[in-house]
Amino acid sequence: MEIYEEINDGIAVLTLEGRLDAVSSKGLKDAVNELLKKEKSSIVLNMLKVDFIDSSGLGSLVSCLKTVNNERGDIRLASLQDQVRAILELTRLYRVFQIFDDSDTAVKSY
Amino acid sequence: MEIYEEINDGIAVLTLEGRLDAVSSKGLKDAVNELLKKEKSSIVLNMLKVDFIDSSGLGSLVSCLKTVNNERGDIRLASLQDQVRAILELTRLYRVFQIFDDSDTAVKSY
Amino acid sequence: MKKIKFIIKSDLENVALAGMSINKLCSLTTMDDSQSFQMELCAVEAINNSIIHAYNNEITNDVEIYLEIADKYFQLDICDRGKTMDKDILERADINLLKDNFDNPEEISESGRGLAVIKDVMDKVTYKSVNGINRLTMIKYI
Amino acid sequence: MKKIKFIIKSDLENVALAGMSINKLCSLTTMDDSQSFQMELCAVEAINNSIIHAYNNEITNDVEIYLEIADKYFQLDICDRGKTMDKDILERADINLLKDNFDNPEEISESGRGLAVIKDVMDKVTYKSVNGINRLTMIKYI
Ligand SMILES: Nc1ncnc2c1ncn2[C@@H]1O[C@H](COP(=O)(O)OP(=O)(O)O)[C@@H](O)[C@H]1O
Ligand SMILES: Nc1ncnc2c1ncn2[C@@H]1O[C@H](COP(=O)(O)OP(=O)(O)O)[C@@H](O)[C@H]1O
Repeated sequence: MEIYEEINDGIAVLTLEGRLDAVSSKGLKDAVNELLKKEKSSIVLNMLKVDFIDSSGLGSLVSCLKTVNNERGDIRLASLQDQVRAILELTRLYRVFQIFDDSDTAVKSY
Repeated sequence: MEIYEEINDGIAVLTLEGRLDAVSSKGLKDAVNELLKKEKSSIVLNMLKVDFIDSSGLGSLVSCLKTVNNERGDIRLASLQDQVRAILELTRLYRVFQIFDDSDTAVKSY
Repeated sequence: MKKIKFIIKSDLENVALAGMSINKLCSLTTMDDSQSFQMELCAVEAINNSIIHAYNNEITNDVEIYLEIADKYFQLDICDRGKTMDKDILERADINLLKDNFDNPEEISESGRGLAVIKDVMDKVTYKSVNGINRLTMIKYI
Repeated sequence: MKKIKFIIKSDLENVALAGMSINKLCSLTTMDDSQSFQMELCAVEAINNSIIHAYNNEITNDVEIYLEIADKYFQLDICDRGKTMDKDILERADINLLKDNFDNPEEISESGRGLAVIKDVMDKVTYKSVNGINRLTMIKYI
């Protein structure tokens, strides 16, 4: 998976591309930890180009959420592909994440 | 592969869908032979939905061409996908077939 | 009926190769993109489990994946020769019983969803261990 | 480096399964759709040859396909245990030497293009038979 970092209106946006799975989940956690070091704890994940997610990927999202919550921040998800959204629904995890149609709306929600 | 038969301005159009390979090449020859039995030897193959062709598929095209030529007919190809066209070019077989951008133009060429 | 077998070394890097292939081969059936994604997901969950739990992440072992595409069903068998899973774990796995407290993110688990997802998506899931070969069989009727 | 092995029974019905998988897995490289199609084509040609020529269309044998995706190359090995091919055939195969007389369709061959296409598309093609296992190795540098 590729991860691109960008600051938008003071909010950190991580744009993810590819598969969020057992191979890439550590990379996501690392990227979020890097943001926290820079005191960026209000984070948006732009998932428009995430075309696969498995339970390890979901686990990494939960893990990141816990980490940023501890710093009084949040992780908000944007632009989920239908099938990725379906897995969040299947596992009820959509209940713990704020999910937005696009990255800009997610940024503005902060 | 699916093969659909249709008569358009008196010309027989076979619309092919799927893979033209070692499995399906006999089906194409059979369909052409059926047309010859009905004295339809001016034939257009609409290949818009042929997404794979291999050398057995090419062989079946050549075989059909020979068969209809013997009945003073012709096989004209229409709507080739880029990659299918590329294989006809690689093997120089585009030289023996009249190839048209779409099925209607191929029909009108008779 | 069409059949193919995939073999990968038990390295997580290889799992996507099998998963993507299986997704693509769903296009030979009447399954739509969403169902194909789910077949890939179940394959990946099961292969990950073999690598992580049965083989303890040692990358030198084989995971074998049998795919069978028939008119009426789509079958995946995931086989390993590692640690055998306690059958109760599979029986108990249930998407409706995941003990997540959604009001408190701290209490939400980071793992433990794989088998529950597989059982929810698939129509029939069985696990057998014969002669040291562990086999998770997943069937989807189409 | 990523690796996967496919095994199919020597039934032409199964060839598309390997071919489509290989095409899909090209998306893990920088290859475009047209190059991916060509990798599928070469795989299919070689597997067809093993089934038709090495196994004489008997459907009970195995064809093994090894796929290796590295940063700089894409490698396919097609293995059978059937009749060994005369190495000269591969050496002589050449897309520029196909003896078709395009002025007379009657003289155009209906077969005999597979190996020439493979050699044209791939960067390196070798054939070896060791201990009864015939192996066609095809490499594309990327
Ligand atoms: N193939 C397997 N071999 C051995 N144990 C397994 C296997 N699959 C699952 N398990 C056990 O079942 C548990 C639940 O698996 P699962 O629901 O996939 O969640 P997770 O893998 O995230 O823990 C695992 O933690 C492991 O103890
Ligand atoms: N895997 C193989 N095993 C044995 N003989 C083979 C094999 N592949 C090719 N051959 C021989 O080489 C010839 C040329 O093969 P090819 O160029 O693929 O064209 P075709 O298969 O259409 O004849 C075949 O007719 C066959 O005699």
